[in-house]
Amino acid sequence: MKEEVISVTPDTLGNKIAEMKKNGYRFVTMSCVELDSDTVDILYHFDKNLELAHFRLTIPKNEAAPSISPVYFAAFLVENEIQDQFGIRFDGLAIDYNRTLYLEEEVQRAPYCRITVSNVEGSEGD
Amino acid sequence: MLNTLLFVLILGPFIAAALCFVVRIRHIRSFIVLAMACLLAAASLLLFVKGPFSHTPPSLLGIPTHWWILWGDDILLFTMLYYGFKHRHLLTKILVIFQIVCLDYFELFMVDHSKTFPLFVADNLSLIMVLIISIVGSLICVFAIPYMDKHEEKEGFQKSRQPKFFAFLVVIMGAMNGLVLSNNIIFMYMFFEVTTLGSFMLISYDRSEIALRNAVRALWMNCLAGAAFIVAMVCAYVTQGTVDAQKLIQAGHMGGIMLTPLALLCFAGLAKAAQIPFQSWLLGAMVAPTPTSALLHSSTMVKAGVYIALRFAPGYAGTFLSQCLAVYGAFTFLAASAMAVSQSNGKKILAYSTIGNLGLIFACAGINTPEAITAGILLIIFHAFSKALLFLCVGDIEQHIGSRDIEFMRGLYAKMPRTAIVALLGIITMMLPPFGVLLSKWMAIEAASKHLFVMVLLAVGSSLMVMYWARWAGILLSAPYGSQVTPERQGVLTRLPLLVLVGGAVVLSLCAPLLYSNLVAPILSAPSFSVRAGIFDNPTGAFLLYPVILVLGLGFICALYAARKARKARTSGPYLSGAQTKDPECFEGPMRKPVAVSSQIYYFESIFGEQRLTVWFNIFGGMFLALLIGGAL
Amino acid sequence: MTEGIIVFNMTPNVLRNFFSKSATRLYPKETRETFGNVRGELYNKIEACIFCRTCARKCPSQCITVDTKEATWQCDPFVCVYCGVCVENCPKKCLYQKNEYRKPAIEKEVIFMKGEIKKEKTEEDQQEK
Amino acid sequence: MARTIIPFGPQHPVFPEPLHLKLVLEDEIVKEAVPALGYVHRGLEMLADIRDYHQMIQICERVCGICSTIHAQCYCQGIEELMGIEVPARAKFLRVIWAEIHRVQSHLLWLGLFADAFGFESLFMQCWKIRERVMDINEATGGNRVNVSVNIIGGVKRDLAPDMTRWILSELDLVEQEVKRLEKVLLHDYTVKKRTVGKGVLTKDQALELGAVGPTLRGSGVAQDIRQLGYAAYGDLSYTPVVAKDGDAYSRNRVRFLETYQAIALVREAISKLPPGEISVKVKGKPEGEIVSRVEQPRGELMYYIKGNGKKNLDRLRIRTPTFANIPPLLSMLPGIELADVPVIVLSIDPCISCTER
Amino acid sequence: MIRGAILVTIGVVVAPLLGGLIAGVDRRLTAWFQSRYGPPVWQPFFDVMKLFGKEKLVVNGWQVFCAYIYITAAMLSVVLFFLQSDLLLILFVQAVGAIFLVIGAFSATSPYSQVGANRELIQILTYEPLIILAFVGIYLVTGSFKISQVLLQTKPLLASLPLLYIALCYALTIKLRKSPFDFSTSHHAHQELVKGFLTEYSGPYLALVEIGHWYEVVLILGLCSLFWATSWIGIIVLVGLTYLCEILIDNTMARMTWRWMLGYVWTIGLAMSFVNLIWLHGR
Amino acid sequence: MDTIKTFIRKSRIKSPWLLHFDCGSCNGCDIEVLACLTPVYDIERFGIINVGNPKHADLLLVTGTVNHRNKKVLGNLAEQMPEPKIVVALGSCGLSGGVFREAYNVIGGVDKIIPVDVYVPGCPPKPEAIIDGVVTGLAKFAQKKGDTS
Repeated sequence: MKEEVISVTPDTLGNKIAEMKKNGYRFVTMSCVELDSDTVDILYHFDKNLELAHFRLTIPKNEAAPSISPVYFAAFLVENEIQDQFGIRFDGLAIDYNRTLYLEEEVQRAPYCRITVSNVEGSEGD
Repeated sequence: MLNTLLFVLILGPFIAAALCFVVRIRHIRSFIVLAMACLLAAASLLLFVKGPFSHTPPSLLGIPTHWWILWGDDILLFTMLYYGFKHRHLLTKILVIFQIVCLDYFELFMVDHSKTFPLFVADNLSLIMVLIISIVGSLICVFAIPYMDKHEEKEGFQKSRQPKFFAFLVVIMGAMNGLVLSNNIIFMYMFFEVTTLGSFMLISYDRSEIALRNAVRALWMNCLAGAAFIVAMVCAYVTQGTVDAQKLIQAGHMGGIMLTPLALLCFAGLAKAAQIPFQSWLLGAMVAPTPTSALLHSSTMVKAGVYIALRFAPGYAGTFLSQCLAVYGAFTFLAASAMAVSQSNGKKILAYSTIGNLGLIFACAGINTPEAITAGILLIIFHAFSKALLFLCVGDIEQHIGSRDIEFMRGLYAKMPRTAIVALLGIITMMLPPFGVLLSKWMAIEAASKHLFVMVLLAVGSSLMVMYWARWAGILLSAPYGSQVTPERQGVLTRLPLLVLVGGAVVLSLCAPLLYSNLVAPILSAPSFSVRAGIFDNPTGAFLLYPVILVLGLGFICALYAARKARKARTSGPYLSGAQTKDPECFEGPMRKPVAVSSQIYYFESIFGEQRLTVWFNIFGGMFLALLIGGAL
Repeated sequence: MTEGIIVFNMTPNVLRNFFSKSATRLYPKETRETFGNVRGELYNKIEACIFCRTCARKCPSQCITVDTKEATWQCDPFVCVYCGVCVENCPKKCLYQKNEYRKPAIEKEVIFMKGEIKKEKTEEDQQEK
Repeated sequence: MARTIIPFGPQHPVFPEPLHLKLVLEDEIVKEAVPALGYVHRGLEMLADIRDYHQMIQICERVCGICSTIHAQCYCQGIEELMGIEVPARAKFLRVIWAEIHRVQSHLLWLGLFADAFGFESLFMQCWKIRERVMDINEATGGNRVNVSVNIIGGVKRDLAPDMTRWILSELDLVEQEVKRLEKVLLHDYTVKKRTVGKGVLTKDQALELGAVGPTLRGSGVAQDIRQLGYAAYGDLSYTPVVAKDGDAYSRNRVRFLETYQAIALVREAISKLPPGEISVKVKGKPEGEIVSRVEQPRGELMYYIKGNGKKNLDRLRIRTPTFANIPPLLSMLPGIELADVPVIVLSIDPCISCTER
Repeated sequence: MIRGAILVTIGVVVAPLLGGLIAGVDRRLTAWFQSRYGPPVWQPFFDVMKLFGKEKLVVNGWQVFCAYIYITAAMLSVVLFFLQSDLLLILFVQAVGAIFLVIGAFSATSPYSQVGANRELIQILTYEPLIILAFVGIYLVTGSFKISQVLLQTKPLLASLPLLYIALCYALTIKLRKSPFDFSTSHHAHQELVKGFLTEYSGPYLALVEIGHWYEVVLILGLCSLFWATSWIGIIVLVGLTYLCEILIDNTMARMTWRWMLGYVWTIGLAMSFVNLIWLHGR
Repeated sequence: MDTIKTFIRKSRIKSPWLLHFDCGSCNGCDIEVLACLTPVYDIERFGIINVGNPKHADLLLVTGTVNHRNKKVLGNLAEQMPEPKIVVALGSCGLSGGVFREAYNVIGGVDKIIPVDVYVPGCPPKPEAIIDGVVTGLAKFAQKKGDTS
């Protein structure tokens, strides 16, 4: 990435986000990437006057990430999406769809975690 | 014969009341009420068959009638004073003391009781009133028998207060009969006051704080009407030297000086009929059990107000007072209709509708042409039946579903099909052709077409009225998809009054031409319509009653047949944007949760909100009243 | 301000429409020549095909099945997204797209083509299909 | 008191797409609006696992049928940046031309739908009638009315011959002429203003805080446009963002309307400056590393996050579409408005649900 | 008597045909205004016939009942019109139909139908006073509410009732369900309410409602024609121009909201009626 | 009686009312469906109106892939349409899932949920193709049994 990616931990995330908000950054989105069978990266993208800023939060899959939606309401949608797709839980979501934003019962298995759920991959598609 | 009939009609209820009060056994009381109801109805019919009369009954128990009246009045007024003190209400006390002083002075020192004139005079208007009071009122009393048992059961009273309740219920009917038959306005006044006290007792029946407060409000407002009545009597006697109503009416033509008492009488009538600044007492009366409201609204009490206005209408024909009354009545019609739009409480809607319709009758009295008087009288008849019916329906519904809010009447057809249909018919007879209320409204509008302001007010008011009725009617039929209609069980004493009233409302509409030509036309100075083949016709317009009934009736039968046939059709849940769940009344909402659809009708709180409008309407109403009285002085 | 309260601003437009010929192309009666390079229905000149499977590999919707051994080329026109990637990548240029769209169908159908390049195979079993 | 609860969508004639809103109303005033998504969710980011990074172009184009070429452009630019490919100048200009033609098409589409939302049927018809000319340009240049499918990694597939560019210019002149006739209606008509002015107000601060993008953001007075970054050939073209300051539905309408003119002007300028030369370069290698690629879609900022790991399949492809960012602002606009204004306000952010849910 | 029978027949049979034709012409003209080719003018008849051939699908049996009453009342009002009966009576009979349509819509629990019914009531509330006042205007000129009296006039009513005619046109716009007042249902359902109070009517019952609507269109255009009832040319010119204006208005205005309608039509419409009436009264 | 039945049958071809449901399409097909209604194509020539309400519709035009959430909606809509009705599936996605058929939330074409009468291929089909598809469907529509009593 062109811009520097600052690593954060669940503990420091809150402060960093609040700081971004204070500095007038616009929340762009979050991206979640599966690293290996246990951990995922959550990237936070911010923008100010077309300059991007990124944070990287690396957390284990079975741990809940702190939600930033109380600070940036706009994040509730993407956090719900990550809940749906990766099964990562977010604490303190402004509107918690509880893993029903996109998915029905039929696909309740964190489809984007391909490494851990590779054994059920066979049922995909038609 | 006449003596007996008058005795039964006027004093019969008083005796029945005394029996009710004394005999504390439920079944005997029920029997007394039932017997009294039958007797009243029969007597009124007999009286009706006898036709118009003027009559002076012999003195009762050898004491001159005017002594009875004086004592009666004093007992009444002191009772009211007692309640004024008991509830610590200053205004009531002042008004009652004023009345006592005036009345006693008037009766003891002013009136010359030696003048003889018929004490009871009945023309067709009185007879119609007697019929309505005795039949509709009796039906309400019958309905009250099972109703009150359930009511007390629900309220959990320690001791039954039914004796007193039924006593006053029947007393009011007797008083009303007396009022409409009296020719002596002192008699009228006494009966007028009996209804005041009776309504006070009935409204305060539950003895809850709100009931007492509303009862006291009703008391002082009606006392105000009584006070106006007394002043009117005094004025009339001072100017004309008589208390003969007929004479006073004729005297009206002589000009200005007679207007003051007539204006005051109209004022008394307006307050009694809860016209705009006084509407709060009638609305407050809603806290009482349903038979009370039904009785007060349909056949008695408020009808006393319009009766007085109509009775004295020839007296003020063509005067400023008359003009003013017309606009004022139309204004009330509009105002009450507007406020009814913001209501979801079924009884309140009915109350506002009553106020509105009474306003229309006042407007008719004010327009004071034969057409208008016809409209007014017919409206009294049809309104009494439909309104009593609707009140009883709401009462019955309330006892079943536990609410009088129309929002809770959604899907009533599925729960209580019979009552729902009866209520629907009641609503339809209130607003649609070919039924009587609309027929009279048509007459009123045609009669009002020369009065521009009246016309505009009526035009807007009647469409507002259509609005609040139509949605209620719709709600009764709306049933959740797939709900099964459960047959309804109803006691005979509940069903009978409902059926008779609904039958009356429908059949009387069919008989409107007969009613007109046999009853209304004879009292008019000039016939207002020519009636041929069920067509009301005059140069202004024509109402094709029978043809419309015929075609709509055929349509109704076809529609029923088609609806019956459509039972075999495939049913499907309501359209919910494709999101319905297995339960077709729910849709799948966010988070995959089923959400039950619900709908609310619009109350336009921001436009027609009761709180907002009441202030303004009261100011306007007060101004009209001031104009009415002031103009007459 | 005066502009703000003017209604009927649309009137000149609708009147122009009213008095001029409608924009409608009366389609089934009146068809328009398609533009030259429209990506329409996909065909294979099967005699030139070498069954190299490039098209099958490149296809983003995986609608082409090629059997090199059997020398069959099969395309599901109901899956095809008419993107033209196969045509661009075909080494023999035997795939081509017509300018016309495929007609609507009442039944599902599959374009099945059998070529005969090198290996001779029994044809009976294919015919039965 | 019972309130009216309406399921607004998923199938609703005013939305061409399945968006579901649970609306709670009182006298037709919205008290509460909760959206439900997922009716268009396909999971196409996941297809990166089974399709190679070239095939993903076609899939990215089908994220959204209204701005397909811009999706592909964003994706290709991302991959190119990741692999260090320098795209020929002509290709960059061609990309701008197609992107701006798409913007004209999309804005006309939206103006029509917006008119439809407040029940102005003839205006809807008029906008779409004009749009057909733009669709013809698409079909003539790209071979398909919707999926022009010209972007490839390393440039573009198709070139525009001089007579074609002349034809495009003449068609666009006609389009501009017709659009001008609608200016009086869309920007100045009493009924249109009555239905849009002051409806769904989003202040400047709210817009930034809730992460609004594109015309929704510019309608609130923030002059932010990814084209200012000068990607593709935008750096060589004269361009200033269109801004309106009131933040209501009318402002957003105004921004989009004026952007239509601007897009036509940009096409003209790009065609006049179109440099000669190659239109694509050969691509070798596999993408590795991570990148954020942003372009300005008709609806706003489009962001692709691409992570490659040196294989032909991408490790992760994440698409953040403008509507996804505009939904939180939309939710803040809905409470307190009339039911009749719900379609107007929902459409005023130009929602593209298929983008949002992918 | 024979004349009466002929008039009744015209009312019952010819009116819906005329109404359907008007609807077809309306659609064709609208299409032309929108630069479209448009459906054939007899398209409405195809629509209705097709609907009669569809499966019967009901949500609540009362809908069927209400649809039948609606068409009966609409038919009766037209017949009364052709019999040159009382104007107010015609309005009230017409109201029976309108009210039953609303009741039918209320009887289904779909929120769209319910909201549509509420809105329809607001529309009735808005147009009824205007129509009544227009009738009062006619009364003030002719001295009667009877149509037969209107036809005896030698001077077109329009000359003395110009403002009332405009006010009546508001009512006409509402009754024809044309933009900017097509709140409760519309012919081209791209709106917030799907099909409003007609959402739950389908198949043959929708066809009945449609035919009822044709009757109503004929009735209300008939009412318009009274304003120039002195000559056939006058009637045709007046009604034709009015209808053309309605289509034009439909095509050049956005749909407004009912709150706006209530405020606007009541203030402007009632004020105009009132001014006209006072003027007549003062004469 | 027979003439009426014939006329009804004829009317069916002349007046198919359309319900369009976007069942997870990319908008390409939807926009083309809408384009059909607009001046250049103007399918109202054939009496087609976009009614947007299944209870009034004769013709269900489905675009896009079926996924696990909207399959219920699709089923509901089809159920609420009175007979006779026809279902037209549009575009590659509607026919089979198209380019997305291997995505995890995609079930496939429309015919996996409800019977489809006409398939219109294309990505997206041109408005002309949609008109062709509807016309093909109408022939089938007229023959379907309805309540003609």
